[in-house]
Amino acid sequence: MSETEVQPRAYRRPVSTWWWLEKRSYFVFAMRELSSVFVAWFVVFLLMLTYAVGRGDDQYQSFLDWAATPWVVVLNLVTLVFVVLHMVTWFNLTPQATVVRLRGQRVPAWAIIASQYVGLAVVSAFVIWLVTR
Amino acid sequence: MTKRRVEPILWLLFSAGGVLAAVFLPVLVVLFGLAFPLGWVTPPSHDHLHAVLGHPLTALFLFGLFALCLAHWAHRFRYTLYDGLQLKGSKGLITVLCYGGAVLGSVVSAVVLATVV
Amino acid sequence: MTVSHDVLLVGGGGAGLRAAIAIAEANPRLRVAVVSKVYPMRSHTVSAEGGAAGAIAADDSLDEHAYDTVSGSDWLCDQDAVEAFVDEAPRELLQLEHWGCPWSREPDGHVAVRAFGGMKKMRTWFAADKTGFHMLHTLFQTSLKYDEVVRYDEWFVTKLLVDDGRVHGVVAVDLMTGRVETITAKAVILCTGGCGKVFPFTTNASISTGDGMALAYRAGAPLKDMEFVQYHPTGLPFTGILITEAARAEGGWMLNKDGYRYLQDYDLGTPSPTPVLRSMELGPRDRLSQAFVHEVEKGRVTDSPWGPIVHLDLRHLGQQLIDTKLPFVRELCLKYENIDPVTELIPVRPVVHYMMGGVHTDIDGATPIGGLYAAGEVACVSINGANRLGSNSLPECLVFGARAGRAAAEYAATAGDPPAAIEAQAADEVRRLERDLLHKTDGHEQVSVIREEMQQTVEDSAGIFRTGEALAKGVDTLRELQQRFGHVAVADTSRTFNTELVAALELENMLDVAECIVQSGLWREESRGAHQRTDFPARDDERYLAHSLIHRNPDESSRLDSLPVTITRWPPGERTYGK
Amino acid sequence: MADSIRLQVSRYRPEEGSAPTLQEYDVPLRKEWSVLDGLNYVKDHLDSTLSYRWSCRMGICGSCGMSVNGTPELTCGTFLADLAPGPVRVEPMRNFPVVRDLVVDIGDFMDKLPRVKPWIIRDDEPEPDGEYLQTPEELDEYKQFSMCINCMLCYSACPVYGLDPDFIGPAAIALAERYDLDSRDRGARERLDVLIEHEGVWGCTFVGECTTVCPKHVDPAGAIQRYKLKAAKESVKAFLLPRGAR
Ligand SMILES: Cc1cc2nc3c(=O)[nH]c(=O)nc-3n(C[C@H](O)[C@H](O)[C@H](O)COP(=O)(O)OP(=O)(O)OC[C@H]3O[C@@H](n4cnc5c(N)ncnc54)[C@H](O)[C@@H]3O)c2cc1C
Ligand code: SF4
Ligand code: F3S
Ligand code: FES
Repeated sequence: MSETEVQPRAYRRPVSTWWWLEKRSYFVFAMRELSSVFVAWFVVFLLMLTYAVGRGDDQYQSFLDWAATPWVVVLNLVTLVFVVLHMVTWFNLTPQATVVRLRGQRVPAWAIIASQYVGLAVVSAFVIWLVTR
Repeated sequence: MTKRRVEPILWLLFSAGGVLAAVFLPVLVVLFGLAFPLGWVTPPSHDHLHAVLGHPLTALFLFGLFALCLAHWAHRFRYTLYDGLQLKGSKGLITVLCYGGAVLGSVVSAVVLATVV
Repeated sequence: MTVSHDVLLVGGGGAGLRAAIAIAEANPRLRVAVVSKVYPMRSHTVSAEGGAAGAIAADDSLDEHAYDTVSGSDWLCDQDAVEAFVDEAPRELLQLEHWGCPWSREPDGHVAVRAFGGMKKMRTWFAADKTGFHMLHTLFQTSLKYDEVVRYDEWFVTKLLVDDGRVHGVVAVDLMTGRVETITAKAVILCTGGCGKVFPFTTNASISTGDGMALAYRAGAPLKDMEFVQYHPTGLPFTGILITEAARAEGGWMLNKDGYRYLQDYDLGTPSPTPVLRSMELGPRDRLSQAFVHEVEKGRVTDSPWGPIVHLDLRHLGQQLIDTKLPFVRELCLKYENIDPVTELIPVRPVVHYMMGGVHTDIDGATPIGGLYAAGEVACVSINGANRLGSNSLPECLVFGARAGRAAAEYAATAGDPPAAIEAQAADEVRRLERDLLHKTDGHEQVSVIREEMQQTVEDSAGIFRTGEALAKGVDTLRELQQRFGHVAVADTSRTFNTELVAALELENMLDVAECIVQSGLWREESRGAHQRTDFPARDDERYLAHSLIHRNPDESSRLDSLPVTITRWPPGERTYGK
Repeated sequence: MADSIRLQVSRYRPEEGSAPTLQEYDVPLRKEWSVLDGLNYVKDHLDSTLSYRWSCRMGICGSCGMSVNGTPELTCGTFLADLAPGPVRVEPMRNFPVVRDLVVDIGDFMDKLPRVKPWIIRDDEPEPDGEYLQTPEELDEYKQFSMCINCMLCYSACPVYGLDPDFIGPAAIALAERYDLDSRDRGARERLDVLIEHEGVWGCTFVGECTTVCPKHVDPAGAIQRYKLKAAKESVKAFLLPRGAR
C-alpha cells in the first residue's frame, strides 16, 4: 500500500490529437494501424471481382476495365504499399510475440523472420500458379 | 476461474487475420490490383478463373480469408480511432460500427462466394 | 497531523524490507510502516553487485565462514554475533530463494556459489553481478504481498522522538507536499544504510548520507567503531562506480603500470594463473587498497586526470565467462569508460565503499535506547570489526534485519502508548525546520560549498592512511564547518519536492557523522584492518582490542569510550593471506 | 569540442500555478559527463532550487528517468558529449503528472504493481528445507523480465498509457510475466484474472516503444504479446471445455 497522494496541483501535460506526428516511430505505428483500412478495401475489391466473375465473362471484362481506371490503380498502388508495410511489420514482430522452441532451444528471431518470408514465397508462387495456369 | 471474455477471442481473430493478410494479400494485390488490370500479365480467362473460384475448397478458403481480414480490420481500426483520434466518447458506437461492419462483410462474402460455386 | 503505528522502519533497503516482512510474519496484528526517503526499490542495496555469503557447499562449514569473518575483521568483531550470523545467513538466503530471487544456478538446479575476497571457501551466492538489485526487488515485491505493511515513500525522517530513554516515533517531511508530520510508534528500527557520501570519492549512491547514524547519535545512542571505513580497491576513476570484487573472484588480475601483479609484493601470496582463495587478488579489501597506496609511493602506477590508477585485467577470462557471470561489469565499463573489458584493461583506483561502524546494537539489533533498533549498514552489531569481507553485508542486512524485526515486534506488543511530552518535542522540530531552514532570511552559506569542503577534509584526515596530526586538524575543520552550517541558506522556498532542503538536512547529518569518524580515528592509536595510522603502525591488542563508542554530550561535543570485544572461540591471531 | 553546452531545463513550481517553462543553463561540456552530471552542476553551482531525482548514477536504481530532447532516458546513462553541440532539452517524463521541475508522480504505477501479484505464489505446500531446484535454462526463461528497474521510461514512451491511464502498462505486465515464467511459481492463474481485464493486456496495441526505450532490455512489448497469446488460449479453453475439464 502506498501513502503517496496525487497532488491536485500537479501539472498534466495534455495529449495532442496529433501525438502520432511527434515522433517518427509513432508515425510508423499510426501508418501500420492504418494499413488495416487497405486490407479491408482489398477484401471489398476481391469481393467485387468474385461477384463479377460469377455474373459472366462480360461482367468480368468490365470489372477489369474498371480496375484499370486511374483512380482505382492509384488506390491499389497505395494499397500495395500499405499491405507491404503490414507484412513487414507483422513478420518483424512475430518473434517478439511468440517463443518458438526446437528441441529445447529457443529459435533465434532472424530464423523466425526468415521462415515467414519463405512461407510468403511459397504461398505467392502457389497463388500465381493457380490463377495463371 | 477465467471468465468468458470476448476481448481475447477478438484478438485471436485479429491475429489470424493479420497473418493471412500478410501472407496472401501482397501477391493478390500485385496480381488482381495491378498486373491483370494494367495488362502486365495476361489476365486469366473467365472460364479458368470461374473454375478456380467455383471450387468449393477455394470458396471456403476465400471465405475464411475475407472474414478474418475483415475481423483484423475491425479490431485494428477500432483502436486506431480510440487512440489515434482519441474518440473515447463514442466508444460504443465505434465498436458496433467496426465489428458490425466485419460481420456484415462476412455475410456478404458468403453470399457472393455462393454465387460462383 | 500525527499518525501512529506499532513498529516503524526507517529505511526500505535490504535490511528495512527484510525487517518489515519479519514483523508482518511474526505478528500480523502489528501495524508496521516503512518510511523511506526514496521509493524502496531505489535504495542503495540495489547497487550491490557481487554476492551474498552463506555456507552451503558440501565442503564448507559454518566455522570456516566464521573464522574467515573474524580474521578478516582483524579480531575486532563480536564473535557471538558472527556465530549467529554465519548460522542464519544460509537460511535467510534460502528464504530469499523461496521468495523468488533469481540466484545463478548450477546445471543440476542447485544454487551456485562463487569465490570472494578473504573467504577460504566458495560460499558467495550471486545473481550474475546484480545481486543487490535482485535481492532488493525480490524483497520489495514480496513485501507487497503483506497488506499490513504501510509505506511512506519519499518521506524524510529528521528526528527521533525520545523521552525518558525510550523512543516513541519520528518526525518526517513528506517530500511531495512539504508537510512535516509526526509518526508515533512503539518501536523504531533504523535501516538507513551507510554514509559513503561524507567522502568525495565513493561507490555509494547519493542517498548514502548516514542519516540514521546522525539521528541515533543526536538522540543519545552511541556510534561504534566509526573509524573503520572500507576502501574498495576497484572503482572506476571518474565516477567511483564499483567494479565488483566478483571480477577478481572469477579470475581478474590487478596490474600496475608495468603490467606486474603487484599484490605479490605485499604479503598476499604468489601469483598463479587461476584464482586461489584468500590469496593475491582474493585478499581482503583493506590490504588491497593499502597496497595501492604503496604502489603510488613507489611510482609504479599510471596517471589519469582523476589521479593515479592501476588496472584490472579480465581479458584472459574470455567473453563467454564475462557475459554470463559479469555482464554488468561489461555494461558499466562500456557505458562509463568506453572500454570493453573483453579486450581492454579496466582503469581502477580505491574508493570509499562501506562503513564498518555504525549505531551500537546488541545481537538483536537493540540500541541502548528503549524500543530503538538498528540493522544493516547503519548498525554495528558487530560482525565486520576492522574490515568487512566482501559479500558479508547483504546477508548481514537479512540476518540482522530479521532479528531486529522480531525483537521489535516483541517489544512493541508490550509497550504502551507514547507520552504526551513528545508532542512538544515534535512541535519544536517543526519550528526548527521552518525557522532554521525553510524561512531563514539571513543565511549566506551554500550547502554544496560546505559539503565539498567537508568531503575533502574527511578524505585528507581519515583516508587509507592516517596520522594523529591530520586527524586532529580534521576535527577542527569539521567544527568550523558545523558552525558555518548554522548560516546555511536554503534558496528554494517551495514546499513541493524541495531537494535543496533535503540536501541541507543530509549535510547536517553528514557533518555529525564525519566528526564521529575523525574523532574515533584520533582515539584509536594503533593500526588495525582498515584503520591504518602511520604514527602507530602496529596492532595493539593490549589497549585496543576493543570497540570505540562515541557519544554525544548535551553540549553537542562528543565523548569516546570503549567496549571490550566478545571473543568466544577464536583468540586473536595473526592475519595471514596467501598461505 | 566546445567547452560548454546549453541545457534547457523544464521548470515547474505548483505554487505558481502556471504551466512549465524552460530555463537555460550553460554547463561545462566534459567527455565523461552525463546529463545528470550537468544537472548536478546546475544544482551545485548555478541554481540550487532545481529539483530532480537521482541516486545511484550507475543505471540501476531507476530514479533519474527524464525526457531528453523528447526521448525518455536515464539521465545518468546519457552523455552530454553525444548531444553536443546542444542545446539539450531536459523535461520531466511524459505521461505522468509533473509535481515539480523534473519530478513526476509515479504513484499510479506503485498502486498498480501489487495488482499483478509480483511475488511467488505457491501456498499449497510448506516451503522445502533446501532450495527449489531451477536449472540455468529455467532461469533463462524469465531472467530478462526480472531485469526491470522500475524506471518508468516505458510508461512515458507508451502512447496508449498516455491516452488511457487505466492501462496497467508495460513494466507491470512484464513483471507478471516474469513470475509466470518462473518455474517456482504457481500463480499464473491468479495473475491472468487481472490481466485479462480490458485495462490489462488488451489496451496495448503493440506500439513497441516501451521495448525501444527500455534501458535494461526487458522487452515489455514482447511480454505483453506473449501474455495476450496465453490469455487467448485460456479463454478459448473456457469457451470450449466444460467447467470440470479445465
Ligand atoms: C556499489 C556497491 C556494491 C556492493 N556490493 C555488495 C556485495 O556484492 N555484497 C555485499 O554483501 N554487500 C555489498 N555492498 C554493501 C551493501 O550493498 C550495503 O551495505 C547494503 O545494501 C546496505 O543495505 P541497507 O538496507 O542497510 O541500506 P540501504 O539499502 O542503503 O537503504 C537505506 C534506506 O534508508 C532510507 N533512508 C535513509 N535515510 C533516510 C531518512 N533520513 N529518512 C527516511 N529514509 C531514509 C533510504 O531511503 C533507503 O530506503 C555493496 C555496496 C555498494 C555501494
Ligand atoms: S520495463 Fe524497462 S523501461 Fe520499463 S520500467 Fe522496467 S526497466 Fe524501465
Ligand atoms: S509502447 Fe505501449 S502499446 Fe504496448 S507495446 Fe508497449 S505497451
Ligand atoms: S541515478 Fe540511478 S538509474 Fe540513474
